[in-house]
Formats: sequence, structure tokens, C-alpha cells
Amino acid sequence: MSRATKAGAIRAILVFALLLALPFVFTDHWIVNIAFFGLMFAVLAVAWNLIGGYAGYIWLGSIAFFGLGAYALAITFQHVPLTSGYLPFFALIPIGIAIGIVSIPLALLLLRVRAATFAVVSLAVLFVAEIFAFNLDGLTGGPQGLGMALPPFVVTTFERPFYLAMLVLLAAVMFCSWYLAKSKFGLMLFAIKGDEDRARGLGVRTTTVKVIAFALCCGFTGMAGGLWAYYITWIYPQFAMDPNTMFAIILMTYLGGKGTLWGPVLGAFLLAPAKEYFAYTLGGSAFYLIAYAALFLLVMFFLPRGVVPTVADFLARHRRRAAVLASGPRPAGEQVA
Amino acid sequence: MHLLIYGCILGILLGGVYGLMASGLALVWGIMRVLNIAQAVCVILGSYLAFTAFTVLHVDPMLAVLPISVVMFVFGVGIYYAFLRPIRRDRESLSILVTYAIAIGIEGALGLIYTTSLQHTGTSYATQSFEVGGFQIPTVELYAFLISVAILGLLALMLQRTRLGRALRAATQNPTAARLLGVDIDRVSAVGFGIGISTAAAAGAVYGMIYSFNPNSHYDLIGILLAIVVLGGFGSMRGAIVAALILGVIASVVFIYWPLWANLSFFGVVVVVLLFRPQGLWGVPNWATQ
Amino acid sequence: MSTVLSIRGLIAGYGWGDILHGVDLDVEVGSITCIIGPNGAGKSTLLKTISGLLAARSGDIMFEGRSIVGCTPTSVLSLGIGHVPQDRSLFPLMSVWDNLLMGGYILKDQALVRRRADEVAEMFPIVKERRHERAGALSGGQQKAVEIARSLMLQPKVVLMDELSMGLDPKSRHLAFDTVVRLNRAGRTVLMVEQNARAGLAIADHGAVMEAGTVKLEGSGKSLLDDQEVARLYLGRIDGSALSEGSTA
Amino acid sequence: MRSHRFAWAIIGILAVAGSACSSSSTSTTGSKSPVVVGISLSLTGDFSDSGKTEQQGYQLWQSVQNAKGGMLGRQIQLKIVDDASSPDTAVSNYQNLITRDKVDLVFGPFSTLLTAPSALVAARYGYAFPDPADGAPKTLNEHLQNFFLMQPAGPLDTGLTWTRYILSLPADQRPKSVAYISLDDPFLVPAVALDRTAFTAAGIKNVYDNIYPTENVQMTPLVAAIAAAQPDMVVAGTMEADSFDMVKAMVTEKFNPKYLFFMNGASDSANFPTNVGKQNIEGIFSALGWYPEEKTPGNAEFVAEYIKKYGGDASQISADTAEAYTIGQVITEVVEKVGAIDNAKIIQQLHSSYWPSIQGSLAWDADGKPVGTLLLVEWIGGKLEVVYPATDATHAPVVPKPNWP
Repeated sequence: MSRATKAGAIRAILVFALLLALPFVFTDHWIVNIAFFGLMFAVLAVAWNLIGGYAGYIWLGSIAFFGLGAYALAITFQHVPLTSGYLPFFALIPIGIAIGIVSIPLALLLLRVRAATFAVVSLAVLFVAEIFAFNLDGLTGGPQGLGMALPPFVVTTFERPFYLAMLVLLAAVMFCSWYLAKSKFGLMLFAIKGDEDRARGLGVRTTTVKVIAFALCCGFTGMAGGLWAYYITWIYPQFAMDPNTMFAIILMTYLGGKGTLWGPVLGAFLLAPAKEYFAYTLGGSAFYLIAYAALFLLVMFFLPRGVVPTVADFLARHRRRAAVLASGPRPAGEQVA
Repeated sequence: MHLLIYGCILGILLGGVYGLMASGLALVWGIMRVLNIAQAVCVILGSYLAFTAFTVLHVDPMLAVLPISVVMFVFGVGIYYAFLRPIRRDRESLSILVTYAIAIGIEGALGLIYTTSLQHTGTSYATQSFEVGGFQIPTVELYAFLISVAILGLLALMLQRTRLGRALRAATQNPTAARLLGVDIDRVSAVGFGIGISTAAAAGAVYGMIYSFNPNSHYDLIGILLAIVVLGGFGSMRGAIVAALILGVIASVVFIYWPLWANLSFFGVVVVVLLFRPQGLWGVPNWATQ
Repeated sequence: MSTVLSIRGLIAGYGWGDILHGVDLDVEVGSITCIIGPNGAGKSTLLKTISGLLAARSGDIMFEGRSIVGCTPTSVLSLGIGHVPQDRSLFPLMSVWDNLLMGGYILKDQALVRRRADEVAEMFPIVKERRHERAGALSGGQQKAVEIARSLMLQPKVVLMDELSMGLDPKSRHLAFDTVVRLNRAGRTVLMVEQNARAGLAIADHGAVMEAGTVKLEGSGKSLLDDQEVARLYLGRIDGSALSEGSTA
Repeated sequence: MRSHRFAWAIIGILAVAGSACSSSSTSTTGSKSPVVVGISLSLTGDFSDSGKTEQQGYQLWQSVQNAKGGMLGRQIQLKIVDDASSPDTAVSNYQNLITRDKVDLVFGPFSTLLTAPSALVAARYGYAFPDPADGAPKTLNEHLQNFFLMQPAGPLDTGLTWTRYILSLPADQRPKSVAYISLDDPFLVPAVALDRTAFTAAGIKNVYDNIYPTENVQMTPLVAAIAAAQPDMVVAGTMEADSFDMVKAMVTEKFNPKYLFFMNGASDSANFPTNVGKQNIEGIFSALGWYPEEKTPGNAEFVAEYIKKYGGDASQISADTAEAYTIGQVITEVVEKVGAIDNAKIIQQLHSSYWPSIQGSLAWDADGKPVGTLLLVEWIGGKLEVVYPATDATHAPVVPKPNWP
């Protein structure tokens, strides 16, 4: 157990060290820009995985909280002077916490229904949020959008602060995800996914557990949204709360491996840069949507568990076979050691 | 007051068409626990088929409804065997994602064939109307309503009176017992999905005479259809039809006075009803899963 | 008497585990055979395996001399085995009459289905009286009657009845058992599973006690009722509660 | 076994980064190297139709100009990439174009919604950002020095040509009452507001005023409500499909306002008659920045080359295509005058004087808002005619609008 934890810690440190080094090694704007979107989707997918992967609820409204975070930050800095370019990064913390708290009553309401009903009702949450964003002109600017104060960073390393802030956010959400999966709490979530009624029968306080996962998901998604708004500087309802982004996050989670720690991160880093990159290089292939649909279906049918569990299984089998082969001479070897 | 009544009339006319679209969604859910996100894009597909029949073959969309239904039935059966039958595990949740992928795939294909320009099936009577008691009744919307009612009537008759209809209803209400009585759930599901898709396309054929549409139009529609099905109670066709009429009237009336908030009123009604009746207005008791 | 249904070494189950661990059982033509035993003994699983809802993993089920292992529910049904399942198996929103018609689903000839329905309705007055009502609106006992009536639509040689008396009040229960006896007199072989062991064995020609996936004891209904050991273990005054302890072993 | 998982994650990252690096050396440099123009267009997604018509305009300019020897004696090369109608991708694309491919010039995308974030990226790197499509008022409020809306008039001025025409009528011929209806859109709502201010000041009674959403629009009840207010004039802030549906609903409702003005949609000569029916277009007003017969510098050449390259006839040329072509035309002039590809000087030049184009002479204020006006057009005899201002008019206005057939 402790050995596994140690290996996990080393792995995490290595990955984050590499990610931390990236903007200093590859200083090209476009690389850091694409990596920023990769990180953003990783945060979104890991956050979604808390409720969608661990607890098995197809939560289609999370992108509404992305938009909520975006608007919260943008509206805040309509009223607060931008004394320092780094101020909005710190403002994200209270915004994330506030969104998490706001999401709790909604969670209590929504989580009364399950499975497909939950999915539909959560999609309705997204639509309703979008309608509000459009119609509350005074607050959100409505369809005219809302501009952020321009980030006063130097042009040569303009993207770097955003990248690093998103990396910190990823570390935080990964830590939560890891901690939840390791703790009793994670067990409870898995129990809910397996059979919620039985879990409740066994004394799992299913509602509490679900609501906490839900609030964490919403809080982190909102923080990512705020950071996105600051980076993109101009937000419109249809982009801040885009159903297609929602499904892209889910696809990333499934591709990497839902319910796993690293799966959503991997899925995001495979798909998000690929999307930007192919849109750029293939320039307007009309087959974009069809290719996307085909990819979606391929993942669903041929990699339903995702890359991480599939590869892990493959490696485990491989290692077991190796162990069987090696089992003969091992006692002798141990004696020598 | 005059406007209010007029709003109700228009709401009922439109609600009938939505009822036809949503009843297929409810039927499919009832039989196989699949939430077909692609239902709306099939409506648009039906609109395009009718549009093509009208502009190329000069066939009136009202007449095209029948061949379109047949073609789309076959299409639906094909979709079922290709994409839905293979989902064994976690069908309720996975089917949402799979049918979403199907939806954007069809959207992409429509974009390739027809481009994303707005189209409209402009029949000679597209802008005609006649007056009844001081109300201008749009001819197209009345025809669309009547066609929808006729198809729904035929569907109801089929469900009530035929062997296949009994099997469909049986599979919805108690799949295990239906299997014990010799119902091949797989085949019934395929047929049910085919019917669901063909009703969507039939509704689409008439929808295309009322509204301009392009391949993206299904995003707006699916929200409405899902709201209707949730309000009516999952899996209940009767519920879907009644909910479609209720929501049609509410949306039309709100539209007259506060157009911006019509969509919200739509979802608002759904949320309020769900608070008090989580199973919707006519939730089908499914004894096998209780 | 000859054997109509003969089960040998039957192993079946769900998912990873087996529930039936080698069941042997013979059902005589024209008899009422009653299976009793604690919860989880595999009684319902046995019936489901016979009717093809569950695939047998090993062993054989012979019906009138031919193996029906691997048959679909539809073909088992058409061979002449009807199944009245344990849980409510009516279609609640369909009329009583439509429920009855569903019993003849596998028959292509609709005229024949209607004729059979009329015949069955003659035997079950409740079906006739309430033919237009929704099945879901009937009381538990009435629903059971409709279920039994429905199972007769195909004129099965063998009727499998799972927990006929479950959830019924004493009067309905009495009525239900009466119906079974009537069916049997009319020539149907009945294989029933009964939690209410005493009442079940009382009307049975032959009884079998199942425990932990095998048949432990067999004998005539009367001999089992009189057996001290059986009485102590399985015929406790309160159905089930005392029994489940013994069954976990 | 677990420790291998992260290896996969890293391989994934490296694979993407590596493949990105490997193809980054596509742009070549040399003494007679082409002038590379980077453009992100919505070739897929919601805005793709307009994106494609713009692409036609850019490509037409490229071939016409290259045939004339290009720009500064260098051939023009377009690097057009797809933004799939998404702002994230649009921002990434302009980043890539400017910092990775180091293009010489950038031209704007289609949608207003993508313009603001994209223009900010260009501003960061000091690139001029000529934009073909509607600049929303809020984009202009950013006061970006490098932004230029390549249209004759500002986005809010769509309705002003109509206001000017109506107010030019003798008081007794003016409509007495007006209904305002607008799509909930970044520039239509404020554009309608400008009309309202002008008409209210002129004493025209406001009998109906409402905004409708962009989706699930039921035109029949909406039009019934407008009709119930019995206005003489309807000012409709429409986009495209909604104008078609609104006309149809008006015909169905047998609602005949004397003056009917649509901001957009009704000026689309290719799609408007087919969508609402040729019999239902007579007497409808709209506004235009450009029309095929316009006698402006290079317009005849543009129309002729368009038909040569894409076929069809002049009425099928979209205004979007003309706007995109305009950008090429104006920037060529500016670059030739500056004598070098120098974005700072291009920006300065654009601000300093009037520039001739197929859309007439263009000039901008400090925020990049054009200072000209649009033309008022009306469907007369099944044809779109310019009716106001009188100096450009091809036909006298026909009022009041004849009743629906």
C-alpha cells in the first residue's frame, strides 16, 4: 500500500515537474497557448470525473458552472480595479468556494433523480443557465458579451501566468481526486455507482457523499471558467456554456478512463490539443463533425473503459506472465540477494 | 384577451407537432431505456427529405410524409442494430452519449450534403391562412397539426389493436414478463426504435413547412423534446402528447407577451412539476424495475 | 405414470457465481409437484432455467424426451411449458383482456387467439367481468388469477408457478390454490415453487425440498408434510424467518 | 503496474508536442517570398456559411491581385485556417498564425463573437486587424487602434439610413405609429435603439417594443402581438432566418404595415425571395453596404471576376464576399503606399485618410468604426433597388407597401 502510494507520488511529481518546465522550455506562444487549453480541459475532465466517473452520474450541467465562474470573475472586475494582473488569479479562490457552496442546494434538488432522468434534468440546468446569461443583460451584457479588463502581462511571456495558474488548479483538483479515491469517501462513491440503494441500505450517507462530490466538481469547473474568461478576455453566453464543450469533456474522460485518477488528464491532453491542432492544419475539412462523431463512437464501443484501465490491464497481464516465467529460479535469486 | 386565446390556439397547433416528435422519444425510452438525443436531428433529417422531395421531385410534403416514414423506419432499425444493440452495460447512461455522437454525425452529413444555409419547404400554401371567429389560422400549421394527429391516431390504433402493438406496450410495461410470453425484445426494440425515428421524420416533414431550418437546428429542438418527455413522464406516449400541448400553449402565450422568457417558462414548468412529481405527469410504473 | 419433465445435474446462475449446483428432479405427467425450501435455495432460478430465461451452464432438461437446454423462452413456450413468474407479471396499463391476448402472443392466428381467450375467460369469471379494466387496478388475488388464466392461452402441458401465494391475503391464497387444483384436474401438469410450504405440499402429489442449489429430499406431498425433520426445518409457523438461518450454511 | 500509466501520459503529451513541432517549418522565407496573409474563418460549425462566402472573397482578391503582379511585386499567399466557430480555436489560430507561422498580415474572421477576442490577440502583437463582418459596439468600445471594420457604415448605423429616409418625408406623409421588434443580438438591439431615439424625438408614436430570443422563435404569435398594436411602420432588427419567418408570419396574419423595414435578411438577394416566396417581397425595405451594380472603384471588375470564377449571376454575390474582397483591395493600396509590410505604418495609414473600395470610400474613427452610411434598398418589381440616399438611388421609393397578395 505505502509502496503504491510512493510510486504514485513519484509519478505525480514527475508529471507536474514536466508540465511546470514546459512553458520555460517551449517558449513559443502558440505552444503555451495550446498547452493552456490542454490543462484547462484536464481540470474540467478531472472535476467532471468526480461525479461522472466516481459516482456514475452523467452530469451534463457542469459547463453551466464553467460559465458561472467566467461571469463571476468578469463581473467582479467590472467593479474592482485591476491593480495587479495577478489579482484575478487570487480572486478565483473565493469564487470557486462560493460556486461550490451555491451548487449545494442545486445538488440536493437534482440528486433526487438518477440515471437518464438526472442526465436530462442536468441538461435542462445548462439550458436554463444559458437563458439567464442571455437575458440578464444588466449583469452579463446579454448577447453582447462581457469584456474582462486586459491582462497587463508582457507580450513575450504573455501566456505563462495563465498557464501556471491553470497548472496550480490542475494540481489542486488532482489532489482532491486522489484524496477522494483513496479515502473512505471514494469507496462510498464507488458503492453509489455500483448500487445506490444497496449502498444506502449498508448505511452509506449517499446524499452527503454525492453532494460533496458535486460541489467540488462545480467549484473547480467554475474556477477553470474564471481563468478561461480572463485569458480569452471576452465572453459570450453561447461559448461560456456550450453543450458541445460539455460533451467534449465527457468524451475526454471516457477516452482516458472514467473513474480513474489519470484517465481524464490523459484524455484531455490527447484530445484538446488535437482539436486545436487539426482545426489549424487541416483547415476546414467539412468532415470535422463526422470525424468527431466517429471518434466518439469508436471510444464508446472499442475503448469503453478508456485508455488508462485498458493499458493497465494489458501491463498487468504481461507482468503476471513474466512473473510466472520467472517464478522457477526466483528462490535461488533471493538467496543470492 | 383576443391575443391570449389566439396564443392558445397556435400553441395547440404547434403542440400537436411537438407531440408527434416527442411521442417517438417516449416510445423508445419506454421499450429500451434509451434516451435518443438524435431524435431532434432525425426531425431535421425528415425536413430535409421533404424539402428535397418538394424541390427536386415536386412532391407535396404532406404526400411525402408516408414514403419518408418508411425510409426513416428502415434507417432507425439500422441505427438500432448498428449502435444501440451492442450497448449491453449501463445502457441508460451510455445511450445518451452514443446517440449524441449519432446526432452530430448526422448533422455533419447534412452539412456536407445541403450546406448550413437555411432552407424552407415553400409550398404554395406556406403563407396562407383563413379566418375563424376573428382569428387567422395559418393553413400550414393546421395541416401540420392534422397530419400529426392522424399519425398519432394511427400509432395509437396500432398499439391498441394489433399484435405488434400489444408486444410494444408489453415490452414497455414489463419486459421480463413479455419475454416469458415469447416476445423477442430485441426485435421489438428494433421496430420500436424504427417507429420512433419515423415519427420524428414525419413530424420533420411538416415542421420544415413552418420553420426555416439548417443542420444545426436540432440543438434547439432537442431541449424542447426532452422537456416534453420529462414533463409527460418518461416512457409515456400519452404523457408526451399532453405535455407537448401544455408546453406548446405556455410557450406560445408567453411568447406573445415576453418573447425572451418563453424558453425559460418552458423549462420552468418542467422544473416545478418535477419538484412535486419526480416521475412526471404520467410516469409509467415499470413493475419489473420497482 | 410417465415423466414429462426430467432434470439432470443442472447447473446455472447469474454473473460469476452458480446458484444451481446440480439439480435432479422428475415431474410426472398430470401431477402437481411442489418445490419448497429456504430463500436463496435456487427454486425460482430453477424455474427460470427451465423456461429459458436463464441459460443452463451444465446438465440437461428433458421435456417429453427431448432436451430443451439452450432453447429461447419463445421456443420453450411453444413446446408447451408456461411460466407464471414470482413477481407481478401483468402489464399494468393494458386492459385485462389485452393481457390475456398477450398470453397467445406466439400464435400467429389471431382468430385462434380470440377463440382461446373466450375459452379461458369461461374458466375465470374475473377475466370476463373486468375485461376492460386496467390490469394494474385489480387486487393482488385478481391479478394472480389473470396471470394464471393468461398462462393457459397456449394450452401448455406443463405450467411453472413461482410463489403463487406471495403477497396474497388468506382468502385469495385459498382461491389461488383452488385454481391450481382445478387446472391440474383439467389435465395440466403443474410444477410449483411455494414459500408457503404447508399449503403447497397439501395440494401436491409430489414434493421436493431444495437447499443451497440442490434437491435435498423428495417424496409424496403427504409424506413430506408428515416428515418430522422437514416439519422442523421447513414448515415453521412463520414463513421463512426461522428457515433462513438454516439455509445460509 | 501503475507506474507505467504516467509514462503513457507523457508519451501522449510528447507525441502531440512533437508532431506540432515537426511541421512548424512550413513557412519559407526568401527575397522573393510571397506575402503570407493569415486568416481564421469559420469553415465548420454555426457560422460556416458566412465563413465560406468570405473565403470566396479573400480567394478572389488573391487571384485577381496575383494576376496583376501581387503586392509589392510579391505573390500573395493565403493561409486560411478553420476556427470551427469557436472562440478558443479562433484565438489559438491567430496565435499560431502570428507567432508560429509569422505571417505578414492577418485579416479578420466572420462572426462578431469571434472578432473581439481575435482582435485582442492581433493587438498584442501589433498587427492591423481589418475585419469584414459586423463589429459589435462593445468591440469598438475596446478602443483598439489596430481594428478596422471594413464596411461603409458602423454596425449601429444599419437602421440610420431608414431613419434619415423617413424623417426626410414631409410630416404628413410620415407614419404615425411604429412597432420595434428585434432579435436579441449584440448589435441589432442597440441599432434598433438608435432608430427609436430618432423616431421618438420626431413624435412617431411607439406602440410596440420587444426583443425575441435567438432560438425556438415562434413568429406567428409574435407577429399577432405586433399586429394587435396596429402600427403604421415596423422596424425589425433581424438577422437572417428570423426575417424570413417574420415575413411569412406577417403574410399568414394578413398584417400589412405601410412601412416595413428589415435590418438584415431582406437584403439577401440570393435567399430572401426563395425563402419567403417571390410574390411576398414587394415593397419591403432593407439596408445594404454594397450591391452588384454599384459604380465604385473596382466593382465591375470584382463582379466580372466573381462570375468568371464561381459562376452564377451578380445577384448571387453575397455582401460578405464583397466585404472580404474589400479588405484585400484596401490593404493592397495601403501596402503599396507604405512601400513595405509594416503593420504599424499600415495602421497609421488606415487611420489617416479615405480609402477607395468596391464599397465606396472608407474611413474610420479612432476605434475603427467606419464613418460612412449604408444604402436604403427596397424590393420593387421583384428586384432590389437602391432608393435612398437620392444621390445613389436607382429607383424612387414605393410607399406605402402594397398589401400581401
